[in-house]
Amino acid sequence: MKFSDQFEARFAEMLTHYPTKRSALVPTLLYAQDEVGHLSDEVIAEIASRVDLTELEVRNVISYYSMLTTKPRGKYNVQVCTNIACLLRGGEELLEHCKGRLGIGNKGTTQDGMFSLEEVECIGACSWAPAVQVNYAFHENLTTEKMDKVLDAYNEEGNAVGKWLTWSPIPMK
Amino acid sequence: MADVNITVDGKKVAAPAGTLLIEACKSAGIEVPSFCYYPNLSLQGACRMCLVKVEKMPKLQTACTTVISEGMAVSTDTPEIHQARKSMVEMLLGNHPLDCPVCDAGGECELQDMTFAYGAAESKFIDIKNHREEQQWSPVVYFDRPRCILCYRCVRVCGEGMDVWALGVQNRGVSSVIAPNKEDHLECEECGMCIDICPVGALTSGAYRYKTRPWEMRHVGTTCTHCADGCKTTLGVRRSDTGMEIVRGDNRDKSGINGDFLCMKGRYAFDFANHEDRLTQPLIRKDGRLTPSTWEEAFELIGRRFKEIRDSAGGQAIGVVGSTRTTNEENYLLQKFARVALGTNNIDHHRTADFPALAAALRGKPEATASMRDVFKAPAMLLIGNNPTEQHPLLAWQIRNNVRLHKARLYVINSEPVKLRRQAVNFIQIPVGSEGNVARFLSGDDSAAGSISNPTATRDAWVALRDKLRGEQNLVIIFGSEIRGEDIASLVKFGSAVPSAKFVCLSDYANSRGAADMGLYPDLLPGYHPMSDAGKWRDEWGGVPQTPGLTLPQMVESAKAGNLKAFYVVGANPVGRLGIDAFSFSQRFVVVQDMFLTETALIADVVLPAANAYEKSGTVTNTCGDVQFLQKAGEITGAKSDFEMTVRIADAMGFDVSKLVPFSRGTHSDMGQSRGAQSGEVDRHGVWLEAQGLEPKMSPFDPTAILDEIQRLVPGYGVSRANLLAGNDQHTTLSGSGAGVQHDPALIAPANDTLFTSGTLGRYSRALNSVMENRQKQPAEEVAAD
Amino acid sequence: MADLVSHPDEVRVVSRRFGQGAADIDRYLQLDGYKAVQKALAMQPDAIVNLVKDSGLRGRGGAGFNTGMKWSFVPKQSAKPKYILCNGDESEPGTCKDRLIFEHDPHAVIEGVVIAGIATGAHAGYIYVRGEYRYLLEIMQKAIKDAYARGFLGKNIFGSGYDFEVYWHGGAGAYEVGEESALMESLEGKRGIPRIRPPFPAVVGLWGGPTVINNAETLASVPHILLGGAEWFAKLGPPKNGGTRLFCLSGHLNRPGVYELPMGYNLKKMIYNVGGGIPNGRTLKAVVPGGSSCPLLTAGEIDVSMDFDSMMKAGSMLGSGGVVVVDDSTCMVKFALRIMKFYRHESCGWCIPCREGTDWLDKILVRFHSGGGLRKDIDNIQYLSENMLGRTFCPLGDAAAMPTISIVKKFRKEFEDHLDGKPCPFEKAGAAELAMA
Amino acid sequence: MTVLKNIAAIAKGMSITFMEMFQPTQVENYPDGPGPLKGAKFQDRFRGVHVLQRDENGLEKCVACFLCAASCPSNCIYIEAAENTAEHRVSGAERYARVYNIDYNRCIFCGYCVEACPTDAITHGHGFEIASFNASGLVYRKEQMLAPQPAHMGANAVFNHAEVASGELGVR
Repeated sequence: MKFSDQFEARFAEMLTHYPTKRSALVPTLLYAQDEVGHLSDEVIAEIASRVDLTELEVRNVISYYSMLTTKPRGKYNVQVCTNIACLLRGGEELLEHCKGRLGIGNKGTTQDGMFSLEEVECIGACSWAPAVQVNYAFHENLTTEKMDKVLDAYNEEGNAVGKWLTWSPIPMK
Repeated sequence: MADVNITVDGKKVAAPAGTLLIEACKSAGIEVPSFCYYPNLSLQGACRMCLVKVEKMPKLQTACTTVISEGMAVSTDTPEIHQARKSMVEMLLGNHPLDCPVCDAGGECELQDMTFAYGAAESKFIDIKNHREEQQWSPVVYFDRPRCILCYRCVRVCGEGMDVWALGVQNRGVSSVIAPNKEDHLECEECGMCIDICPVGALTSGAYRYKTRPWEMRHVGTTCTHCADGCKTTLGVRRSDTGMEIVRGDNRDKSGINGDFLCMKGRYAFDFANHEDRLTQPLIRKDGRLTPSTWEEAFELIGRRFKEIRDSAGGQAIGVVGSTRTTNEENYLLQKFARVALGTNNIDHHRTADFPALAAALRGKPEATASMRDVFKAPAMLLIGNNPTEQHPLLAWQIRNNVRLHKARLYVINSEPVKLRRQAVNFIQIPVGSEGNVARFLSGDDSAAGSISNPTATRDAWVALRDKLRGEQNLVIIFGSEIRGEDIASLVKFGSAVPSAKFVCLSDYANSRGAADMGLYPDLLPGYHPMSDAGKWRDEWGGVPQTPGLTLPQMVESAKAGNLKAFYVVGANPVGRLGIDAFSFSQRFVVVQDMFLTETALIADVVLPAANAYEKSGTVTNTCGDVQFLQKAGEITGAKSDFEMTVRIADAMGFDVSKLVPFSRGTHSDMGQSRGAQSGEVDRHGVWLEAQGLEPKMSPFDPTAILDEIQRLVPGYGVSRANLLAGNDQHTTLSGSGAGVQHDPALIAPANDTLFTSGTLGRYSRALNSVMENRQKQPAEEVAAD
Repeated sequence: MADLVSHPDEVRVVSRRFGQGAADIDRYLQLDGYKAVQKALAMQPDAIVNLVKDSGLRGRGGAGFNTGMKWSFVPKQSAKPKYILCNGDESEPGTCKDRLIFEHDPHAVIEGVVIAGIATGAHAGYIYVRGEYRYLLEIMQKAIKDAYARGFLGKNIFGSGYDFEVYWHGGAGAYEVGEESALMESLEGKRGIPRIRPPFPAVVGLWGGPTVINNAETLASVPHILLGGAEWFAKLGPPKNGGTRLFCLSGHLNRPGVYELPMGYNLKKMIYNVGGGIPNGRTLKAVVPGGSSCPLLTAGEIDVSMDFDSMMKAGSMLGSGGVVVVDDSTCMVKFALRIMKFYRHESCGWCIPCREGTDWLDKILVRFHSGGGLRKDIDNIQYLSENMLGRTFCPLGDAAAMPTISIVKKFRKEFEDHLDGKPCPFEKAGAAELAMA
Repeated sequence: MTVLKNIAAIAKGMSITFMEMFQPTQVENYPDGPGPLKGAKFQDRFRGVHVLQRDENGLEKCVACFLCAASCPSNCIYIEAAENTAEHRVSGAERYARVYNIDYNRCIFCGYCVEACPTDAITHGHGFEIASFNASGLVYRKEQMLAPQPAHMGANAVFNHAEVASGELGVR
């Protein structure tokens, strides 16, 4: 199992943060997911051995956190908030719009593997509702028109990067 | 520790400081309900059933997480609390399927009890219940998620209790689910503790599921017949068209030396008793073929031949092999039969540990053996050799939990990285076969250090360890059969340097210890009494052959040479297990008593179908020397107990059986009263007589008649009969009398059973076989535990 | 990213440096950054604790416990190392204040952590940033790196001989982890299941060591207290409710946004002056005063001062400062349903009332809103919520129950309007409204 | 005078006799009546030989929960349970009764079993002609008590009580 040098550096740094190895588990899993796209059995086995845990332990933790997934997702994970603040300002309509626009349902992924759609709980953009998070990027004060522009932009970017069927890692600053 | 005083529902209660409120209430006879709280497991506070009102606390508190403090005032049945309990049950029942009529737990389900106790009879829930399909996790473990109430008992008992950590919790919220370590199946020790501890019917046993209902069974408390730990087990027995059927094994009342615990074998491997290969009628070899016959014909033939041979060639022309699974009474009777009726000392058994050497070494200090309970209480334990996790599951459980709950110190010295090293404060790996040197080194012979030292365990480390051990109090020294003869003596020598150290010698079969205690040795009488001064035995039996007899290998030689003319094998399989030369017996008269047609039975001239441990009563002694009672569950086949068969053979030989079995002893005076009890009414008088061992023994087939003699003659067995019959374990002392004897260490052949094998018996258990096949299918990964 | 707003009534303390590039350490130093730490290093630990006590600073996470008091519970001597833990797992619906603090003033949080450390004798601190806030985690990582580079962190900080380490830690999406003991579990790499208390974190916390856990906003205000003094800070708000507070105005408002207003600011003014009132000539129906877990206030109840004690009296809570304004085009059944959906999704599943209760309530409300409601359901909703209240393992159960109870009590009529298979009376109006948005 | 009075009395008595002579008979025409019940008539509540019911799919309703056996005061019900498999499905639930015997030597027709049954699997039929010279024949097996396939599955349900009663089900 090969991770990027950046990942390795960050993992090594994180181990120095805590008295116990497993404390680094949650952030490590998230960074690994950013690189691989999802937490495959291979990744789980690798990380389990790195932090001296059984695979069961790691799976228990993964299944608890809603951002961690063991199933492949699209290149751009469109997370639409429909919690109260966004609900009041059209979050649900935005979600419906995305469903229609992308032709997929909640937790679905487009044929070309470009987008997947997810209805999420409050993402902390209440004062700028309705808001959407694409991977880690926030898009706020949206309307259906603005949403289309956002999606178009990502579509272009994705095409530019090309071969999006294979996951390309989310850059780590 | 000074007691803390609290008030519960206006009742004064005193309990040691640090006691949990829920336990304090229990001690005062006030029941506080709970699902997730389980004694000796970590606290959860998850089920919220044990909410009680503690004065000066705004909210209701969970009694299972509250430690009592001086002057605490608690109320456990206010309307508020009742409402709280009711609503908890209501919410649980929201998603819990109402399939009690088919659920295995129905009738002994804690959720049912709670519902009855705390109401919520009519449900407010009208929406669709969440459903998940049932999963099979292993041949013996099934999981039905909808029934699960997430009390996490299974997760904890698997991890904390068994140290296997094969179960976990996944997802969150209402979709939380108990998950096995291999995603869709389990890879574990298959102990079934999770099933036993499940308060509802979420985890069910592959052996028992959908067979019957709890109230339909007779629950017979008896002793497990597999390994030498002697777990107490409750057999669920019910009649079936085939006669009696054992459908379940568990330790229902959580009593005895094993408390909650049972291993794979104890929980599922009773099924050999129902196996269709069981022999049901005697077989006699007629023109080369074993053909069914009648009991009379068989006994007549055996009696005649034995008599002929004894009268013509003398008793030494007959060899007897005893069993390590038959009861003490049967073993005692067998050697008495050999010595008195056949007039031979040619008696031996499958030896799996050197008890005579230990007895000899412990001469003069009879209190120096540890009981299974001592192992759980000891502040420190030393384990040399063996792998209890595989071969002595209960012992391993006791050790683990002693370490976990009492912070006991465990020292492990082994040639393998055994799993118990994970509980050890100090683990040293040594070369295979050098356990003896360890014993010698510990006893002070520093020359032995060389062979066991290595870079990881230097000479100094060994010396340090020895000093540390000498400093321990009440050290329990547990050693496997790797240590024999002289080495045991030196180990005992070391032990005498440690204040009040105790010993456990590990043997392999259910009654290996009993067989040894009952004197199934050619040169030892019961209680390791040397032949040389047969004293009281001669008086008791009227004559005992003086010269020591032949060991099993010697019998084979003698048979080859043609001197041994008859061979009487009781519940043993020397051909299969000890690889003795079958051919050397082919021309001799061989009688075998067994449940199945074993390798040995195949060469026999007469094969008598024997009853197993679940089909007869008697006593057995576990490897620690704890005597326990075997309760007859019922009869499956037409087999007879070995006891009866031996007596019938003696009778057929024209021997006066009353000389063999001292029956018609006891008191006759009040027979009328003993019979006076109406059906269902307890015959108190009869019970009292039995407890005193005074009940009339009217039949020569009554084992208690022999038990009287054992208790009278065999040192250490003078235990309370009342306790024995009540199903309590009684520790016997072990101490040789007269000059001990040294045996050839080569005579000891360890069984090397695993968690899933059990000598010849294991081959006939579907449960064990299915589990082993299942494991072979999977890739050879390590269990999550290790 | 998130755009800033301002209003004359604002009293900028925590938000003083917002929009001034204070994320850059040099800029931060110009805006008298890291002065407070140096001041703290010169003070006696007890003095700092008392100062914070006197300032009347109360936990900004929601419970509103006196911060100085919390610090004083940490034992002086401890065999195990002590820790400071900054709770930046902001997930309460309606709340988006910590986000701005991390984005515009990360060093203030670091400074607060260090001061808390000095006050309690701890030598390590962790800043837990919510997983979704990845860009903020990166800002925080840089800030910490810079601070180390300047010798503000690590061994012998500011040459004082005092050692203090600060580490970042990222979450992965779990509301429950905002609960302090669950936060510790999560930091230790486990499932975010709350711990049994007692023992309390101040005595047995992270890896068994005494631990102080404070909200990011709380810690960000500490430096200002040290510089401005206790009485100045206390004076900003009413008695026992010192200082200012970041209020996140959202929902049906003309000028939603995060405003820093003094404690005890009047809610009505907040909505109509600061927030610019209700758009589209709609009228106010209800207000969520402090994040989704607070009981709602009706239009008639909003003339209250926004501080912990008065809100208690008004039968609600100040909570996390997330003020969500709801106008009369909104279906309160739908609103209650959405809140319950959230708690059902975020319940950790540990205890029965929360796990089963939220699921059950969610099912009823879904059925109810889609026209399948029965009259007895209304009482059942209340019955279930009331039986969850105060009986769960952690406050999440209460958080789910309280708004639900208040909605059923205060808007029972709307529930009854859904009965007898009638469609939701608001669907139409609501849709139109939102199309305009 | 008295003679006349006596004659009158006799005449009155005989008149009743003659009157009754021409009334239609009131007794039921059992056993010469029509139909499988041979003219016998029953109240619906009559508790006769048990019938083990089937569900609309023709599967047995009995899931072998043993509650009837548990509630039976004369302990005359014997059950052996077994697990349904995909290939061999007998009842709707996971478990079914492999053996279900009622010993009519002991049954007192108290109806407790019917009360106890959670799936309405066991009911009282109207069968009553169970007298026999052979007591061992009075232990009825499941097959004897089981209702036939429901009408829409090609059986005439009307007769099942009688068939059960006359034990002909096995015979046919």
